[in-house]
Order: sequence, then C-alpha cells, then structure tokens
Amino acid sequence: MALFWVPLLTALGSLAAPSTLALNRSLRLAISALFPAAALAIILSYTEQVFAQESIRFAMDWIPALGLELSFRLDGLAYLFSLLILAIGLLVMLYARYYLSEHEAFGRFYAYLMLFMTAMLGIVLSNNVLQMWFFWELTSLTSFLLISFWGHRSDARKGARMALTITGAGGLALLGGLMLIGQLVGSFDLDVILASRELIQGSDQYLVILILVLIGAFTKSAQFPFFFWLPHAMAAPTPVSAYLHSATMVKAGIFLMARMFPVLAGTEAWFLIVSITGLLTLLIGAYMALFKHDLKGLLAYSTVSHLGLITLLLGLGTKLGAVAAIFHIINHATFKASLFMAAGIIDHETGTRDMRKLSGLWKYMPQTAALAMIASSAMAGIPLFNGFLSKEMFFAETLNQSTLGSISWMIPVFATIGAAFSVAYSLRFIHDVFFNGDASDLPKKPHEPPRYMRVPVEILAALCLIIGIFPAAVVGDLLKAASASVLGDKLPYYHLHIWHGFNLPLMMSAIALVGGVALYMNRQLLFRVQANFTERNESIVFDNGIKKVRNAARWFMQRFDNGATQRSVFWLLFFALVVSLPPLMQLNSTAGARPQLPVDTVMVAGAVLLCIASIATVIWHYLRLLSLLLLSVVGMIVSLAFVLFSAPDLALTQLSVEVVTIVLLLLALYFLPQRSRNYAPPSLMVRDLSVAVLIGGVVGTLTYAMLTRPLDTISSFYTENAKALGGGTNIVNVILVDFRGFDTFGEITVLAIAALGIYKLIARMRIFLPSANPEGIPWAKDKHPFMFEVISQALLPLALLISCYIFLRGHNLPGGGFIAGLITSIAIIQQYIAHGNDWLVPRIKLNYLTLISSGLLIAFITGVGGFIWQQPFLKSWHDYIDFPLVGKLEIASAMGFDLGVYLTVIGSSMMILANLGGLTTVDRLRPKEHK
Amino acid sequence: MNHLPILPILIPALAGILMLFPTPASSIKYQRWLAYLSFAAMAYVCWQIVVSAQYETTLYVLGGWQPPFGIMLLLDHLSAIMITLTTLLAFCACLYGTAEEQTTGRFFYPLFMFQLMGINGAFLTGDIFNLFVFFEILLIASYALLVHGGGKEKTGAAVHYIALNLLGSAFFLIALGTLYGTLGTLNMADMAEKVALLSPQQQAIAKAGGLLLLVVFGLKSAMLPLHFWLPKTYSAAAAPIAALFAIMTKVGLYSIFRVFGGIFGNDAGALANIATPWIWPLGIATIIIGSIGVLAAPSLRLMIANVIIVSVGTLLLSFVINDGKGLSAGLYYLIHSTLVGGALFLIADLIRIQRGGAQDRFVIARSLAQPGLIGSFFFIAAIAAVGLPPLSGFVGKALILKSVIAANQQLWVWSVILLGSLVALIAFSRAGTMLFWHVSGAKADDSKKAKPAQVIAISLLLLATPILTIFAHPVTLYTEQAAGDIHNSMYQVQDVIHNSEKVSHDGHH
Amino acid sequence: MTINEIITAVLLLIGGLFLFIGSIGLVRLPDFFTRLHAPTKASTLGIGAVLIASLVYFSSQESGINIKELLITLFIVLSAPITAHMLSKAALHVRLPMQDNTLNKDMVEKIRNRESS
Amino acid sequence: MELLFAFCIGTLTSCGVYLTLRATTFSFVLGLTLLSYAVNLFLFASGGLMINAAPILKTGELITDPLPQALVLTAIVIGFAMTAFIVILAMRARADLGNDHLDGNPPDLPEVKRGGDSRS
Amino acid sequence: MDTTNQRKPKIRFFTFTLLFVVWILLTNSLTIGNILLALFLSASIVWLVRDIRSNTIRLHKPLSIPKYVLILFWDIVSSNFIVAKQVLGPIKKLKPGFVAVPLDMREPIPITLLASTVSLTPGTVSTEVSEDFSILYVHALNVSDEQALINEIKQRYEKPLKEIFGC
Amino acid sequence: MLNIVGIFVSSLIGISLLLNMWRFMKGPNMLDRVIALDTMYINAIALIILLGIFLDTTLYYEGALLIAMLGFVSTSAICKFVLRGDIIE
Ligand code: NA
Ligand code: NA
Repeated sequence: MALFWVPLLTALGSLAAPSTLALNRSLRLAISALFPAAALAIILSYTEQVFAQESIRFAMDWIPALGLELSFRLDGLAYLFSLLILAIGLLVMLYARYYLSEHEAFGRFYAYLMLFMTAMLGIVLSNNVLQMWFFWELTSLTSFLLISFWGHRSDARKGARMALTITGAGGLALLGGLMLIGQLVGSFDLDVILASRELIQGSDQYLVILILVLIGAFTKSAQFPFFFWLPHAMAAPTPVSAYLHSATMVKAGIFLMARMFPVLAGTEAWFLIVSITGLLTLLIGAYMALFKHDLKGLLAYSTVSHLGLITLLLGLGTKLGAVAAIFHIINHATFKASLFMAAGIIDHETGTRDMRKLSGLWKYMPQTAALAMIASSAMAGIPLFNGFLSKEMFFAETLNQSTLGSISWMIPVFATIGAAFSVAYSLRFIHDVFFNGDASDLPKKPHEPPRYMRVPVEILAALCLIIGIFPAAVVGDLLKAASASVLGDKLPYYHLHIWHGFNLPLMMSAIALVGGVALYMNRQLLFRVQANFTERNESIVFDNGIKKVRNAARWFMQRFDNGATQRSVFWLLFFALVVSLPPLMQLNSTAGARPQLPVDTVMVAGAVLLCIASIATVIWHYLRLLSLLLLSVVGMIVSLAFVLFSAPDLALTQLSVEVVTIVLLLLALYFLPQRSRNYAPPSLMVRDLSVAVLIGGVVGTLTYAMLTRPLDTISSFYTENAKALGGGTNIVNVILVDFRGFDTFGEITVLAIAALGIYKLIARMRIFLPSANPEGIPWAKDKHPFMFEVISQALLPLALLISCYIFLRGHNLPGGGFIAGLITSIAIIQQYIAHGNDWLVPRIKLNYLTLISSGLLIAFITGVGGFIWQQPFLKSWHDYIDFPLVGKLEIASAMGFDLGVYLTVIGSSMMILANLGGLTTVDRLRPKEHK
Repeated sequence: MNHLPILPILIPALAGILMLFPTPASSIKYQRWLAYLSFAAMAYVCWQIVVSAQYETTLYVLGGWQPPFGIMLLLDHLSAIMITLTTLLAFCACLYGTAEEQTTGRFFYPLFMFQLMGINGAFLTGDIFNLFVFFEILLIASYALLVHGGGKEKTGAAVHYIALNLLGSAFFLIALGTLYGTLGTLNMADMAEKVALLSPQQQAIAKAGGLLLLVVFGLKSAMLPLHFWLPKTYSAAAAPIAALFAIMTKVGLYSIFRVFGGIFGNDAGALANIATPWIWPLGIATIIIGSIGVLAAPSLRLMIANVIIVSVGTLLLSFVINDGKGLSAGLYYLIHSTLVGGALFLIADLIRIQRGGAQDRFVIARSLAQPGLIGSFFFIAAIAAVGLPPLSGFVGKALILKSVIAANQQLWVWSVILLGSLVALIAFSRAGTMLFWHVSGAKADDSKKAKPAQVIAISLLLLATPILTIFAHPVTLYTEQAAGDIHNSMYQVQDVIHNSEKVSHDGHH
Repeated sequence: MTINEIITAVLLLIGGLFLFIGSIGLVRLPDFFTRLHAPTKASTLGIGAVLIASLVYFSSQESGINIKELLITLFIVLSAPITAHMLSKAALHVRLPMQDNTLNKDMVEKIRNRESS
Repeated sequence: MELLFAFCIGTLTSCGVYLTLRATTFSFVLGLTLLSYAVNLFLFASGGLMINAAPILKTGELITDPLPQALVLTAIVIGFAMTAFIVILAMRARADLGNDHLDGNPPDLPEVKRGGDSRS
Repeated sequence: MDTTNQRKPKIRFFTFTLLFVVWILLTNSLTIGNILLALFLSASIVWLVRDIRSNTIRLHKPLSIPKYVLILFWDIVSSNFIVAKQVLGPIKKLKPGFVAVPLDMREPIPITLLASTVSLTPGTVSTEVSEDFSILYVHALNVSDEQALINEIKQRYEKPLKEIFGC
Repeated sequence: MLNIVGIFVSSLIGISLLLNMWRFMKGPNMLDRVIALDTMYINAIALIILLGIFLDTTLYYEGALLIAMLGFVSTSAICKFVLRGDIIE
C-alpha cells in the first residue's frame, strides 16, 4: 500500500504548488518538496528489503476487461530509478526556485514537474506493462508541457511538438508491442511476462514485438535515427533539461530495455538492432556535440552519445554489459544533471549560452567553474571520477564480444573514437567557457549565482567524485540490487574498484584521452571540414516533413472531397448501387410464382403517361414551370394507380399533398430563377445517366421480383381485429391511429418541426423579387380577379364541410385527420391566392403556431390518457354511449388522436404556406399603378 | 404498468409542445425553465433506466398491441447507455446554448427538445418502420437546428446535409419495402427470426434490402464514402448544435449494431453478418480518410469533425472485430468519443469567439481572453481525443485493440488505429500550439470572455472522461451486457411473440 | 340487363365520346383561345354524362341516394368557367399569338387592359 | 401488370436519380419528388397489387394488405414535410448565396447550350 | 365589402341551408345525432367564414332559378353537339373571335354567374370583364354573326339573371 | 354489356389522356399545357367514376371529388403565377 503512495504523493504535490499562490516562493517550494521528499522516504524505507533482492508489490483491480490493474513493484531496478527520479527531482526543484524569474508561473512549473515525476515513478514502479505504458505516455505529455513552458517562443513550441510527436509515435508502437506480448502471454502482468522468455522468443511474432518495443525505447531515449528531437527540446527551461533530458525521461527508454532485457535480449536480432543503434548513436552524438556552440546543445548531443553508449551496452546482451549499463545510468545522471545545472547558471548569470561569446568566466564564478570541471571530467571519463569506471567497464565489454564475426573489432575501435570525442567536447565545455581569454560583450555582467542555486550542483558533483573514488562503498549494493532485478540471481563477477591494473580498456581510455585532447587542439580544422556540410536544422526538416505530409493530405482531400454536394450525392447513389447489385445477381429468375394481374388499355395509357411525363421532366428540368406541370401529371397518375390498386386513402392523401406541394413550389419559383443553368459537361451527364438507369433497374427489378413472389405477412391480424379491437372498418386508418399510432404521432411531429424550421428559414430572408416575368412582360395589374374571388369564397364553406366529412368518416371509410387537415389547408390557401395576404390575415384570426401546439398536445394527451388506467401510451378506447335524445353514439379515443393530427396538419401546412406567402407582402416593391 | 421506456420520448416531446404555446413576455425564460425541468426529469429517468436495464430488459408495447403487430419499445442495457449518453450530452449542449444561442434564432429550445425526442426514440424502438419515423424526427429537427443563427455558411452546409439525407431517407424506404416484401413483418426481433427461414430466392431480395439499410445507416454514421456531409455540417452548425450532433453519427452506428447485429446477425442463416464484408474495408478506409482530413484541416472545427470521422471508423471496426466480440469495447469508446466530441465543439466555439476575425483557423491571431482556462480545456479534451493516458480515450482504444484476436485483423486494425492516434497527436499538438501560443501582438478581447454557463457545460463534459477512466470497470461490465443484448433482447422479444401467439389477446376494456 | 343498366351504358357512351371529342379538340384546334373551348365540352357534357350514369347506376341499388356525383358536378360547374377565365386572362397577359382570321383581333389590347370602351 | 408497374417504378427512379445529380437546387427537388413517387409506389407494392380489394371492412371480401398503405401514408406526409423544408431552404440558399447552385458557388463553366422550348 | 347589415344574414342563411342539406345527403342518415351534428357543423362553418366575404347580394326572385338552370342545361347539351361537329369537321372553316357584350348589371356576383354561364356553354368562353363592369368580353369558337351572339347572351342569360337578383 | 361498354369507354378515356399528353408535350405555350393538364384532370375524374361503376363501389369517389376541388386550386394558382408571379400577395 505504501508503494501506491509513491506516485500518488507526487501527483498530490502537483496540486500543492499552484494552490499556494498566496505564499512566498521559498515556502511554496518547501511545501511542494514535502511530497517528493515523503515519497523518497517511502522508497528509502524499503532499502534493506531491496538490497536483500526482495521485490515489494502492491496490486489493485482497475479495468479487468483490459487486463489493466494498478500494480506496483519495487525491485532493484525500480529502486535505482525511483531514487534518481526523486532525489534529482528534489535538487532540480531547489535549483528551479532560483532559476525561474519572478514573473514566471512558478506554481504551474512545479505542478508540471511533479506530474512528470509521477509519470516517471509510474513507469519504473509498474508491475503491469499496460500500466507502464499508461505512465510512459504521461511522460510524453508532461514533457510536452515542460518543454513548451515558454510557449510564446517559437523554438519552444516547435521543440515541444517535435518531442511529443516522436516520443508519442514511439509510445504507440510500444503499445502495439506490449499488446502483442499481452496476447501472447495472456497477461499484462510483468511478473508473468518476465517468466515467459521461451514463449516470447519462440513465437513467430517475436521480431514484430521486439521492433515495436524497441521503437518505443529508442524514441524515448533519443537513439539513432530518432535522436534529433532531444537537442530541440533544449528550448525548455534548463531545470527541465537537467531533469528530463539527462537524468530521467530519456532514461525511460533505457529502463524499458533493461526491464524487458530478460525476455527480449539474448537473440541475434536484439544484438544486431540494439548494439548497432547504440553504436551509431554514440558516434553521431559525440561527433555532433563537438560542433555545437550552444552550451545546452553540446550537452544534449553528449547526452545522445551517452545514451547510445548505454544502449550499446545493453545491446551486447551480456550480463556484464547490463551491469555496466546500469552503472553508467547512475553516473551519467549525476554528471549530466550537474552539467546542465551549471550551464543553466552560466546562462542565468551571463544571459547567453553561446560558447563563442562566453570565455574567461573562471574569474567571475570560480566555484561554478570548479563544479563544472568535476562534472565534465566525469563525462570525459577521467580517472577518479565516476564516468571513468563505467567507461572502463564499457570498453571491457566491447572487447568481450564476437557477435559481428570477423568485424567484431570495429566495436571497440568505434567506442574509443567516441570516447575521444567525448573528451574533446568536455574539454571544449571547460576551456571555451571558463578560460580562453576574457569575456567580452556579454549581455549581463557575470557573477556567482545565489548560494542555494549552486547547492544541487555541489551535491551532484560531489557524488561524481565520491562514486569515482569509493564506488563499491557508495553504489555497490545499489548496483547489485538493480543488476539482480535485471539479470536474476546469478550475477556475473565484477568488481567496483578504482584501479583494475594495466589492461586493454585502460589503454583505450588513454588513447581516447590523448585523442580527445588532440581533437580539441585541432578543432578549427574540424570546424572547417564540418562547415562544408550545410548544417541541417532538424527542426526545419521535421517541420517541413510535417508540412509536406499536411500538404499532401490537403492535396488529397481537395481532390477527394471538394465539398461539392453533387459528388457526395453521386457517391451515395453509387454506393447504394454497388451494395444492391450483387445480391440481385444471385436471383436466378426475376419473376416468381405469384399469379399476375392482366393489363388493359387504361393501364397502358397510364403507364405511358407516367413514363413520358417523368422522362420529359428530366429533359425539360431546366424549364421550371414546365417541370412543375409535368410533376402534376406524374402525381395524378400515381393517385390513379392508388385508386386502381385499392388504396383510396393513399389516393386522397397523394392528391392533397400534391396540390400543396405545387402551391409551395409555385411560391418558391417566384424567388428562384425561372430556368436552371446546366453546369455539367457531357461526360458527367453520361456518368449520371448510367448510374440513374442502373439504380432504376435495381429498384424495378426488386419491385418485380417482390411482386411476383408469394408473401406471408402479419397483416391478417389487422384485418381481423380492426373492427373488434380498433373500432373502425377502415383498416388503414385504424392502423394509423391505433395499431401504429405511434408512427403517426411521430409523423405529425415531423410536420410540426418542419413548420418551425421553415419559419426559421423564412425569418430574415432577403429575397429577390422580379418585377416582370422572364420575357420581360411586367406583371398584370389585376391582383385579385373578382370572379376568382367570388367563386373562391363560395367554395370555401363547401370545402370545409367536406373536410369535416372526410375527417369524421375516416375511421370507417377512406379519410381521416390528415387528409381532412390538408383539404382545410388547401381551402384556406385558395383564399390566400384569391384575396391576398393583406385582405385575409385580419379576417382569418388563426394563430397557426397555437394550432400546431394544440394539435400535438391533443394527440399527446390522448396518448397518455391510458396512464390513469395503467395502460400504455396510445392505448385506444372506444365504446357506444347512449346519449339522451341522440341515441347510441360511438366514442373512440382514436378520434381525439385524429383531431390532434387534423389540427397539426392545418397548423403546419398553413404556417409554411402563409408565412411564405406573407414574405412578399411587407416589402414588396409595388408596381407604380398600384398606389 | 411501467412507463419507463417511453418517458425519454415523451418528456422532451411534452416540453417541446408546451414551449410552442404563446406565453407571457419573457417566453425564452419560460422555455429555458421548461428545458431545465425536462432535463431534471430526464436525469431521474436515466438513473431509473440504467438501474432497470441492469436486472431486466423491458418491452413496452404501445397501445397494448403485442409484438409483432404493434410498435414496441425495447429498454435494455444498450438503449439505456445511449439514452443516458444523449441526455448528458444534450444537457451540456443546452446549457451552453443558454449563454447565447437561445436568442440567435427562434425555437431553439423546442427544436432541441424535439431533436432529443427523435434521438431517444431511435434508440428505444424495436420496430424498423418506427425507427424510420424517429430518424425523420431527428433529421428534420437537425435540419432546423442546423440553420439556427443563420448565415451563408450554415445555409450552404444545410443544403448539402439535407440533400444527402433526403436521398438517404428514400433508400431507407426502399429497403423497408424490400424487407417487408420478403419478411412480411416490421418488428426487428420478428424479422430476425424470419430472416433465417427465407427461401434462397427471397434471401437474395432481402439481402439487397438489408444492404440498402447499410447505405442509410452508413450515411448517418458518416461511413466512407458517405461521410462528406459531416465536416461541412459540424463545422457550420452553431456550437451547442454541433455538440449535440456528436450523438447523431452514433444513431447511425447504433442502428448498424441493432440491425446488422440483431436482424442480420449470427443467427440469420444464409444472411448472417451480411454487412461485415463491407464494414471491414470501409471502416478502415474511414479511419484513413478521417486521419488525412485531420491533417489537412485548416481550422479547428474541421479538424474535430474529422476526428469524429476517425472515431466512426473505429466504432465500425469494433462492430466487426472478432465477429461482434469487440463491440463491448466499441460501446465504451462510443461513450467516450461522443462526450469528448461534444466538448471539443464547445471549446472550439469559445476559441472562435475569442480569437476575433481569425476564428478557429490555424493562423496567427490575437491572444485568447482566457488562454489558461480554455487551454486547459483544450489540453484535456485533446488528450482524451487522441487516446492518450490518463483519460478515457486510452482505455477505449486499448480495449478495442485488445479485442482483436485474429492476426490478419490485428495487422489492419492496430496499424490504422495506432497511426490514426499518431496523426491526431500531431494535429492536436499543432493546433494547440498554434491557437494558444502563436499569437499576434493584438490585445485580447476581454468582452468575449466565456460565460459561466459555457464553462460549466464544458467542464461537465470533460469531467466525464476521467470518471470514465476511473470507473472503467463498472462501465465495461455494463457495455459487455449491452453488447450481449444485441442478441439477447431479440431472443427475449421472440419469446414474447411466441407466447402471445398461444395466449389469445385479452382485449379491450 | 335492367333498364338502369341500359341508361347507365348509354350515358357512359355519351360521356366517353364527349370526353374523347374534347381531347381531340384540344389536339386539333389551331390556337390557344380556340383550344380553351375543348375542356369546356369535356367538363360539361362529358363528365356530366358519366356522373349521371353513376348516379343512375347506384340509385338502382339500395345504398340510397348518392350525392357525391352531384357534389363533384357542383365543383366542376363552379370552377371550370373560372379556370377558363383565369387561363384566358393569363393568355392575354403574355400576349399569346392567335389565328389570323380571329374576329376583333384589334380588341385584344383593350381586353387585356380591362378597358370598357 | 406487375411488369408494367415495376417498369414504371424503375423509370421514375431513374429519372428521379438523374435529376438529383443535377447541379441546381430546383432540379434536385424535382428529382427528389419523382424519387419519392417511386419510393411510395415501391413501398406500397411491397404488400402486393390487388384490384377491388380496398382495406375497408365489409363482409367476406378479399382485402389487400393494409399495412403498406399505412406506411406509405406516413411516408407521404413525412416526404411532404421534407420537400417543403428543402424547397424553402433552396430559396434561402438563393437569397444567402446569390445563386441556386447546390453548392452556392457554381464552377466557372460556360453554360452548355441547349435546344428546346425557350418559353416558360 | 358589405353595404348593409341586413344583407349579411341572408347569405349566411343560404350557405347554412346548403351546408346542412349537403351534409345530410353526404352522410345519408337522418338520425337525431346526425341532424344535430349537421346543424352544429353548418353553423360553425358559417360562423368561421363569416368575415371571408367581400361581395354579397340579395336574391330577388329565387323561384326563377330552376328555370334558368333548365335553360342552361339544355343549352349545354345542344351546343355540345354543335361544337362537337365543329371540332371534328374542317378546322379551317372556323371563324373564332372576340366579342364585347355590353352589360346591364353591375354587381360582381351576377356578372360572375353570367360569365360562368357563358363559359359553361360550349363554343363561348368569358375571357374578361372590363374594370367598370360594363362589358363582358367573350371569346367564341365560331362567330358567324357577332350581334346575334351578343343578343343571345343578353336575352337568354343576362335577362333571367337580372330578374333573379333584381338588379 | 355494361362491362363491354365500360371497357370501351375506359379505353376511350385512356386514349383521351394520351391525346391530352400529346398536347401537353407539344405546347407550344405553357398555358396550352395547363389546359391539357386541366383536361387530364377531367378525364381522370371520369376514369375514377367509371372504375366505381365497374367495381360496383363508391369508395373511390372522394378521389374524384378531390381532383375536382384540387385541380381548380392548382390550375388557378398556375394562372395566378403567370399573371402576377407571386401567387399569395
Ligand atoms: Na568561448
Ligand atoms: Na406573397
């Protein structure tokens, strides 16, 4: 349980700094630091157990479906890393207290830093690889926040994005690898996985797993070819660089390789990939470091190089190599963190990090200089400093392998060359900055930093020395415990001594030292050679890369999706065609066994009319009024078809909807151009025509196939029960208001919503009103022909009476609320046409919106009425009630529902048409003769 | 009589109807209170629904007409999830809209309510024609809402969106006609039973009809190549509307789950899983095209729209992975992506408002009035959307990845999902740095600060993602049940049908 | 074959013929204004005879008097002249060409402007 | 008869589909209207074609399948609502965007010449 | 617009009666319930449309209406045959033309009825009425004698209409 | 006999419809087409009545009634459109 508190404490700590805004900085630091300090205390409390090679575990269920549990494990390796994370973290926090200037968001910085700490602790303490990945990606995110802390600076933004992209991409690859492992092993539990070496290495997915995991590790640890993000991450505040980019985050990749070492290492593939990558990284980093004028740039490439060294060590796959790697992790963390902090101090106190401007600082900041010299010596691998020891082990290991066959000698040779460069850039760091003449035109007058800003550097530099001199005493147990958790019980024989006698590694060190000094002395020559190569700014290359990808994406999208509606429509139709054609091809004969109806003259005439009219609509579609007339012809034939095939309700509905639609289209046509332009080239028309004919063919085939096959449906239920249970003889109407009344409820809602939407569309519409017809003839003067008015008025009461009739009989005979509503609407519309808006509106006193809402409400209430008797929504009810005088009358709840339909239909259709009609009345430019 | 299943339809319907009556002077206020009231009622109903679905699947027979003759609502885990999700999203969107959109056009609240009625109905109905009706309700409401606020952009997008959907509805009806013409029934469970009994010749016809439904639902869910409407529509719509639309693609997906999992599912004999061979390549292609769109997007809203397309592709795949066994993961991801998608649209709107003329385009512009607040919102939403820890996107994607077993499926699904995440990562980091840090010298416009309602709405939506992560276990347990319900509910309804055939109808009172 | 049926058949024949003649007129007549006369035939005697046929046919049955035919007739009688009026108004308005031998062709502009003399 | 009926539906569908692929809003509406005729007839036909079998209960007569009729009725009403909406939207688009191209921004093509009736 | 208040109820009553009768005939039922319903519906509709009326007139001799209708009926039948012959015969022999019929009436309703009558009889169509209601312009399919046509219209139709409406 | 007459008359009306369509397609003017359409409506009414007699049912008469009512509305609306452009003003 206590283990669980380790990451939790730092996570809580991230809330402490921002929430203590009122206090002064030191106090805030103190409060914040309490959290990691407590976490550190917890870790340290396990020292004995860890050194005794015990693992401390804590587990809690989280997402079993994912195989993800909260599971922590503290073993030697985790202990080592936790120590680094927390201890160096505390030092960095102290350092940052002085590094950040007054106006900077102190609390936010600490919050990010401790979130990062949490993430790192999560990685190293995880006993579940999925959970490890969880924290792995968190480090990417938090490091993004930290690198981009100065988000107003372009290099910070770019650096942060680059780091996030590369490490994020690696993280995704890692996830793939870990998921594969999980599936292979059947668990994400690290204990289980670590015990499955044979299973994993014997699987044919091993190589995929290895590559995916290594991509994750290499990106995080800035290995070739992914290393370029690290130098650009130097745009971060220096405490961040010191912490993330030397001691912790970049080591996460190394940690991962060490963690998975027992299951993944030891194969040819591992050796080839890891060691060659490490070697290349080592050399390129070391070489590049020498040419950087920026202090932090130098340190960044040096870090790359040292990470390459560690990787190479792990890549060798030998046990001693692994020990050396772990030892170098410790050493590198100490000297590199202190060097970064020193660089930060220099930057902080002089205002620049450019080594061409800096020089002779020894005079101004001797203490800092001394500390930097200690750390660089460790970095260069000078005896007495900790870097020397691990480097010796490294050299020894490079000599001890033969995996590359006859060219195995190349590894120690390249290692020595790398070491020489290491010496050279370390020398440069010291000589160019602290000596090399006197400082001139620095932005600030340099002096020693505040006392406590130097403390972290002092501690780390001291460690470099102490470990260098008393390795076994200081880190012996730690190294042993960490190595044991990687390598298991049988540790190889090694000894941590300052002196190993004269041997080949020592020779190599000497060569590297001499070579390094020589390299540094002749650096001008090297600089000139290097100057011949145009310097690649990876940031620009990366940016351009992303830009190219983006442009390619944009280019593609513009071609693929040009936003044209027609194209989308085409795709939709095409897709419909593509899915429906294959099944129809399986149909071995279109016609089925059902007997067919005979054909007579009228039917043929109707069919001919329908086809001619619809084809003519296509041909003349650009003549709009004409197409409207053609549409009427089609509508009429369709209604006749409904009549012929025993669907009187449908015929009535079709007819009335038809008229309303025509009126609507006529209203609209006034505002639209009278003719359509043709935008399509002939090729496109041929394409469209083909699709159209094919879809028509599909639908026609479906119709015929369906019509000629016997069918057994549920409809006999309706036929049998319409009268008995629904109380009506018009089955269609009973279905509409009772059996499937819910559909009708939805349908009138649709109508009502359409009316609301149209009202919205009409509101504030600015329209173009033509003052003459397309031929240029001005509109007729006679607005309301009187004979038309007279007859319209005469027909109105009759039409209303018929609508009542249609409404009331609907339950038993063709008709019903919908048709009746439409007839009423049409009768009213006719009045609008005959008399105009101005005349009619004051006389008609109907609020269409209220009509809609009343209609809906009536339907609704009829529906919920049954709730009182514990009946479901729309439970119908009908009975014969004996009225005095009148006699028995049938009363049915369905009538109420139908009344709702009736009112909604009137309200909606009138709201649509009358509003549209009224559109012109207000601001219409009146012809001159109408005063 | 347990009316629970119909309440999610009736409550918004009643609220919408009441809002249309003429009211005293401050009618917007009245409408707003009605809206809040109905959301409060819905919150209670959702709670009841989630609990009720936990221990039984409820059938609600409208008008008392037993299936397959009447229309039937089906309340199971799956519909419970969808209803609750819709309510939460809609509440936040509506809350956001109270700040501004309620007055930028008429009928904001009633249309919002009708939209909810349509969506909830689509999630609850067990009848395929009734599904069509609810589709139309939610569509017509969405048309009206899309043009809310007015302006060229909206009108243009509306033409595109509506044109496509009208065609979609036409195909819906053709499909329904074909299915009725072969199966002779409209109840989904009854259809599921009858599909297996078709003669080979009828199978061909029914298959054509069934696959036409894929066109319809694919259009709604923005499956490639029917996705073109989405970026245009979502980026043009007013923010709360766009946020609400985040559930719209899910209606299409839900219908795919129900119809192609339930009717044409594993038990459909020769017509089993007819959509699977289509969904595989199209789902993958949807992710790819969406990702390309994410990269290419010149503005935040377009980018988010494409992120939604990617999530649609992911969800489509989750349906076909491992013959439906990935669906539980998909449902978890669905919850996550809907809420995050909604939040992103709201955040994008705040950004658009505060950045002045540059709107949400990725160009240098003035600094935001509240960079810290909105930046945090954006960062959280982006993490969730990309699928990074510690938020729910990670859980969702990992669940889906984990559900893939077959090696050939693994190769495709894993690579597109992971690469899609990478693209999203690149795009979001670019967008974030561009919008929040790459600022011109112009002074921030403090008059455009976010209103409390807007902040609360976004916070609520974003709060869901850590909660989904922390409580992933109970949620995944529920989604597992829901995935199982695609078959189980069908069986249950079929039992009811068989039993009611034996027992004569108990008649009217 | 009852007397009713015979009457029905005869009326149907008359109606059908006049509807047919009306349609022929529509095809044959030379200009818009003459064609305007064609539907009046169809809508009077043609449809009238058919409606009466129906009235006769169904009144022979026991379903009582069916006035829907009368209602249809009423509608047609009231509306057809107005349709014709509106059509000719519109035709005059857009100055449709007419046959050269039309009497009082010079009157057209006057009619168009609804002048009295 | 069934063949004739199917042929008519096919023709209507083809014509409707072709028109929905045209570039102007009005043509689209025309196409959609034709298509909905086809669709309604199709849905109607799913119950089979019968003459003199109206679904009105009398005694012992053959009655056609009433369910598709009810469905078509719903479909007609909904179709009307949708058509109305898109018609008004087309007007709005013309008002807002200045032309009646489906996308509001017609490609810069020379108008393709057409023969036929020029009067409207 | 209404000129006097007394005239209005008459038109209303006429409409009411018409509606009542039509309803009874439509429903073909004489139960008390249906009669009550008919009364209710007729009254409500008349009440609903009470304002939608711009012209109104008093019937002076309602009893002349049947005679007029019979004349009209006969004319329709006979002219149908005449016109049928013209349509089927040689088209070129037709002499179509416009005829101006001077009117004695000035009220919109009788003029409308006259115009309708003219249009209903095949061979003639009322095209327009002058703005001051003084001339009815008629288009005839075959004008053999212009004045005879004018006289026929005035004698056969205008005169009885004048009688009926007393104007 | 009524059957034969019915078939004959309905064929006659069918042919009439085709003739109307011919005029419709020929035009030459929009108003000619309106007349053609109007005549079609009349023929359609006749056809429905005929079908009613033929099938011995009055179920379809409301269809004829509606065509009579609605044909007028649409024809007059089109005329109004030609005359004034704006049909509701
Ligand atoms: Na220097
Ligand atoms: Na108007």
